[in-house]
Amino acid sequence: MSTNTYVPDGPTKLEMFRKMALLKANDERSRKVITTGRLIMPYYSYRGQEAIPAAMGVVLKDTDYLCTIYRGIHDMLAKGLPLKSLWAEIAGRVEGTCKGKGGPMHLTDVEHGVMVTTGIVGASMPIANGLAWASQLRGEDRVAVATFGDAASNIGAFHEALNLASVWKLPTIFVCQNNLWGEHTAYEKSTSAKRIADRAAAYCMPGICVDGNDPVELYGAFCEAVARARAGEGPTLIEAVTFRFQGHVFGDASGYIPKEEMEAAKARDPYPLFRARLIAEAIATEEELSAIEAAHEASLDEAVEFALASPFPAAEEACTDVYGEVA
Amino acid sequence: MSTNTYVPDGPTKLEMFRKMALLKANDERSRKVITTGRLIMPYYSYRGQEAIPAAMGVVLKDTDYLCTIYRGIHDMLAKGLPLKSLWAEIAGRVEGTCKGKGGPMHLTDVEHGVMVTTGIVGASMPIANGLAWASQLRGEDRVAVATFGDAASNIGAFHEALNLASVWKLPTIFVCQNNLWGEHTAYEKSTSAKRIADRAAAYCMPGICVDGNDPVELYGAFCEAVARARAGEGPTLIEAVTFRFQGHVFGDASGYIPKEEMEAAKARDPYPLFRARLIAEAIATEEELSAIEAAHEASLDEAVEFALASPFPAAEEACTDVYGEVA
Amino acid sequence: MSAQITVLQAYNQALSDAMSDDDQVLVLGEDIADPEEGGVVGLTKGLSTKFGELRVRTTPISEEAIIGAAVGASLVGFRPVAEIMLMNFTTVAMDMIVNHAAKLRYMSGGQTHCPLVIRTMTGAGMSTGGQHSDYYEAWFAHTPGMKVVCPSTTEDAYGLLRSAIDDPDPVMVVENMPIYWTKGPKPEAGHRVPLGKANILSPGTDITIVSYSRTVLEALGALQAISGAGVSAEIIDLRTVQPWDQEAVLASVEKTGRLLIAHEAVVPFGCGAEIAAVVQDQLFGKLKAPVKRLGASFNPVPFSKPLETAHMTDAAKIAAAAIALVKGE
Amino acid sequence: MSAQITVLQAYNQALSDAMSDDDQVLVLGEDIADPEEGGVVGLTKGLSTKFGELRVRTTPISEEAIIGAAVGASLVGFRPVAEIMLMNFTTVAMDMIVNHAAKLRYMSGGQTHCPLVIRTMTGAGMSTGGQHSDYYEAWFAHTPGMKVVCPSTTEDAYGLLRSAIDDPDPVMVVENMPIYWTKGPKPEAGHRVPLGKANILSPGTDITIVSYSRTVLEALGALQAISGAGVSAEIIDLRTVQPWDQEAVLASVEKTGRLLIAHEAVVPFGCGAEIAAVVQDQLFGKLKAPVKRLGASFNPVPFSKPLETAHMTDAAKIAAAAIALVKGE
Ligand SMILES: Cc1ncc(C[n+]2csc(CCOP(=O)(O)OP(=O)(O)O)c2C)c(N)n1
Ligand SMILES: Cc1ncc(C[n+]2csc(CCOP(=O)(O)OP(=O)(O)O)c2C)c(N)n1
Ligand SMILES: [Mg+2]
Ligand SMILES: [Mg+2]
Repeated sequence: MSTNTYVPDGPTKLEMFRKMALLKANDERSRKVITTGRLIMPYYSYRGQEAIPAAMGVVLKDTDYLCTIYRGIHDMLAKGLPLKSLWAEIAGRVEGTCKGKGGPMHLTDVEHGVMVTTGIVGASMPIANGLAWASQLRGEDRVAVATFGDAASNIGAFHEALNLASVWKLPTIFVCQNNLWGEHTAYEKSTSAKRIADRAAAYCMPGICVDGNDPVELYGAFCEAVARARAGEGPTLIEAVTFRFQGHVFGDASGYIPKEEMEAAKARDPYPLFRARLIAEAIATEEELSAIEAAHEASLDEAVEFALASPFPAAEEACTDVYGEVA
Repeated sequence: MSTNTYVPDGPTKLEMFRKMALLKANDERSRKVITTGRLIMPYYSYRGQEAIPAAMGVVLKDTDYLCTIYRGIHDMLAKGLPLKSLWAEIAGRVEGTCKGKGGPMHLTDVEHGVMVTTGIVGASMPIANGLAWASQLRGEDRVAVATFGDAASNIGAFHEALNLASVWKLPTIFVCQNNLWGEHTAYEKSTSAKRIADRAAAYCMPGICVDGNDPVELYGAFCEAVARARAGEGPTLIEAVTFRFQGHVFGDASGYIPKEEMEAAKARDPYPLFRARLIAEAIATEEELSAIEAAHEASLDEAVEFALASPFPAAEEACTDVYGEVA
Repeated sequence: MSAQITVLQAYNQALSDAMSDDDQVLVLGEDIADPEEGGVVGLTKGLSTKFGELRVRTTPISEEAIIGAAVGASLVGFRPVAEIMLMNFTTVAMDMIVNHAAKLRYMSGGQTHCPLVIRTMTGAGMSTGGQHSDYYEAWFAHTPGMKVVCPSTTEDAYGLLRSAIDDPDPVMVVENMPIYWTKGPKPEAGHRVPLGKANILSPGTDITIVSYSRTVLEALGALQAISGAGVSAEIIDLRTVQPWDQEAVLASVEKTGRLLIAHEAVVPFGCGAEIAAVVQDQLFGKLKAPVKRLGASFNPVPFSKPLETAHMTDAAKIAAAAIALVKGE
Repeated sequence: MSAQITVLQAYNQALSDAMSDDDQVLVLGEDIADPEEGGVVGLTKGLSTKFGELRVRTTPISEEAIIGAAVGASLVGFRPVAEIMLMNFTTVAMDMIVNHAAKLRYMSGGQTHCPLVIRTMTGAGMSTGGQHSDYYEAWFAHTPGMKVVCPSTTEDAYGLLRSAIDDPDPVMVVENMPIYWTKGPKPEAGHRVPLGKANILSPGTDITIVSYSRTVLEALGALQAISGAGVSAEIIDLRTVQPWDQEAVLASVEKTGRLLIAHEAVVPFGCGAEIAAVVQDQLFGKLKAPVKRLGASFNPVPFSKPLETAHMTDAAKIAAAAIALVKGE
């Protein structure tokens, strides 16, 4: 690991905080609105994992591609998906980014490079390769990021995608958000590798394992992987070790996670830690950070209101967008 | 590698030779009979790879399980599949081991533990795990061997099977016959790992790379893996590096393989090398080995004749064996 | 009223009883053991505690490996019940199901066979969107060697799953998720519903309505509107889609002269087509009206609630179609 | 006689012309580049030499990765033509095809779409046994978002593949392997056969025979025996299975009053069922006989030659069925 090569400056750190704050506020707001019954959807909380997309978000450009998963709203927001498009979508409204057809597991926002969101474990990876191939074919320096979970590293698509990316030298970055659980199953019970990053060796691919709660380490890893990809040197596997503070899906009380394990994880909550660090490093004051947080809450108020005021699609819309017009 | 732990004695070496001789003779006879037009089938020659199943065959018991592939007739013969059952099957006759319904890519011979032969790349591995699980459940010491090719190590089933075998500590032995080509494609063009055995690390599984042309080295590797499996210590990945002297399938002239590569490989033909070694080590005389070869030819004469004299199944047989009787 | 349990409990009970009755019965799938709370909906709760984690085994997220393990164990006499959490995830295990489980008896010339069960849940109506609620039963019904059952009640859930476990060949049990929590009579221990036998739920004379899985409940829900329109409908729960009960359906349609088939899968190339094709053939000249089909509209399952509702087959649509067919509109 | 080429050459020519005409067209699959001899049957020979190994790319044996790469590239404007060597191997790529390629237009609310083609070969008759010759077109026809074509001639091979590449949505091109080496007229460069349009090969008045893929040639082969029995058959090559040309089929059957559907897939739950279901509905009361279906017997493809032959749909069976249907036996 050579995270020392890439060290974020103050403004970058602040930008990462800004993203983390947005993601955290959005997650909390989502759960709150679901609890009130005003949103009905399967919701996969990413609380605890905010540092990863925050770092990714400041390193990637709008033109870079992202393929993410059901637990990926943090990834999309960090990549630039507007709050209003998100909220209207998860409310199933016409002003949603997918006109309400996709929902929380299938968001797309081409403008910000959010190309695919999948509900099928492992499926983000082979598709990201295709986007990376496109970039390679066009001689562009765009990279394609696939995010996925630790348990997803046990499915065939992971293996096939990493091997292909390596032999084709694709600018794909595989980002494993290792939250140590896959649904109700503990890491060790399903995953034979000590570290997901160890698996990169099977593809002669660099594998970087970083603290997924430390935006600064993450920033270094993303910079390194992105630089390699943009330089045409091929793919990288990044394992970001973190934790999932909520159940697998909203309504799951995660009773299967030992209390001590959960408590220890929460004690390493990336959000308050990074917040305190910015103040300690005099990058921002308490007031400045509070102002950021308040601004996010205001944006969320607006987005939620916008979404719930947006109309539902007409019933006939169920049958459109199945096929395009033949030229 | 600790092949020193297991060294075959003279009779074992001779037994390995006997198997190699049978496999080689059977391959040559198959191609000859196809050339005469008396057999019509897709035939995947294993010429050059005989040492691997020969060593496997002397280490395994009848009760151990084998799942092999389209290029697997050598594996089956080494495991004990009778020549007559084989030949009647590949001739599509009622006295074939599968009554002519399976053919050369789908032989089964339960009596000798030949459980599955698959034409789908990668599919031997997940099924072998199930047999290994059965053994584990019953507290038996049977092992399950899955054989497959180098290019098969790039398909999802490989990854899923090795991971499952590791987390379940199954007595599965994964035997990769690395002949450096997958159909018309060279190893490096499709496989990102330097060595297939390196991939074992991704599953915290021992990976052994051996010279697939050396029955003695192979014997050591199989003994080690089988001992580990029988002791309940879990799976092993064995990579046996070898070569395929014929085209992928009968009729393919392997024009895509550089001449020098083919010549170099043929210079390492395991058969004459091992034959000479037995004589040099005074384990057998030229005459004794020739007698073995002659006996195999005689058995083949008999098997071919038997097969071609066996009747074809009646047309109505096409629709039987689809479902069993409900009790 | 006799004791009531949920459909989910009926499946759980069937697994538990089957494992007690036969120590060759195994259960495997993601999250299914008790440390993992017996699965995401708790369907397998209690099994691993009762029967041990070697027989009730939580797997990695590796559907090919799951079915592969089931195939292998079944070849030597075990009766594995593999869970593929959602039917959409059968797409990553198709090779093991279609090329292996379904074919090994045949390709081995009868030397081996695969007495395994694949349980999978699905069904629209829960706002899960495009990749979590498809019905693919037609694929498996089109696969020689496979059987497919689609229970709709507590007793069928229990009885069909028990028969599926008894069966010497691979059986897919398609479980509807939205009705897991519907209650019904508690099945007797050991109850069996034979595969391939339909259930006539309400006798009638003007029209036969054939359905299966959750849509059966919609058909029953349509009954009042239908009889309110002066139409007498015979409702048949097919229960098994492969092999389906031609005898029962033909006998009913011979009597009523009209057939409406309703299922949750999309209409084109769905199971309704096969039933229509057979009935128009066998009862040529005896039908009073063309065989009609109802199913989901031909598009992926939409997320947005009004779209999801529009997409689905419900009681109102069934009633309207049945009445129109009889009244000749 | 105009210049003749094989069906295989027609596919090759279509790919070559499409790649020349549009630099967004890509080809990928196992062994397909020229160092690998342009595929196991040489179908893609010459392409990588002409267009480079970045556009014509040999892949590892990783069908999910192959379709995944095609999906990804198609999302940003490329038109990848992915080869899944044999149709049986679609089983390891079903998730990418069904849950992704077919659904992304819909789930994204039309923001993206997947203009990709999946070419795959199959077909019994070459003694390849149970896992190398299945026809699964019914699965994909049942999948909203997918199109499926099944060419039977040089001109259709060329013209349908060109139209498939032009199409804005995922199209599966099912190629029959045994007829690769059959010759026919050399198609004009740029020739297109529109998707969804059937081809009436021989006009007739007593019975309509609908078929596609290799079975069309068997139907043509049956013509002499049929007319010898005094029966006039109209033979329709469906060419596209999804969407299929209802208009042409209905018009023909309205005229002849009888319909026989013949395909290579097994009959139950096959594509013939959908056609039968629609025709009996749309032409209720106008049929002189029930719609009949022919297809492979309901079992895996057997290896042994006489069994393989018995399993398959051939000219003799088509002739017998057609004559019986008209003569009312
Ligand atoms: C192919 C497939 N199998 C099973 C599932 C059900 N499922 C959804 S999320 C999940 C757990 C995934 O765990 P992990 O990859 O660690 O990601 P996390 O949810 O922890 O972020 C499972 C099993 C699925 N969506 N797709
Ligand atoms: C899933 C799947 N994809 C493609 C094929 C076609 N195919 C048959 S053998 C083969 C090459 C396999 O190479 P390798 O694994 O190295 O084994 P070898 O044939 O060299 O023994 C391919 C691509 C197949 N049978 N199954
Ligand atoms: Mg996880
Ligand atoms: Mg090889």
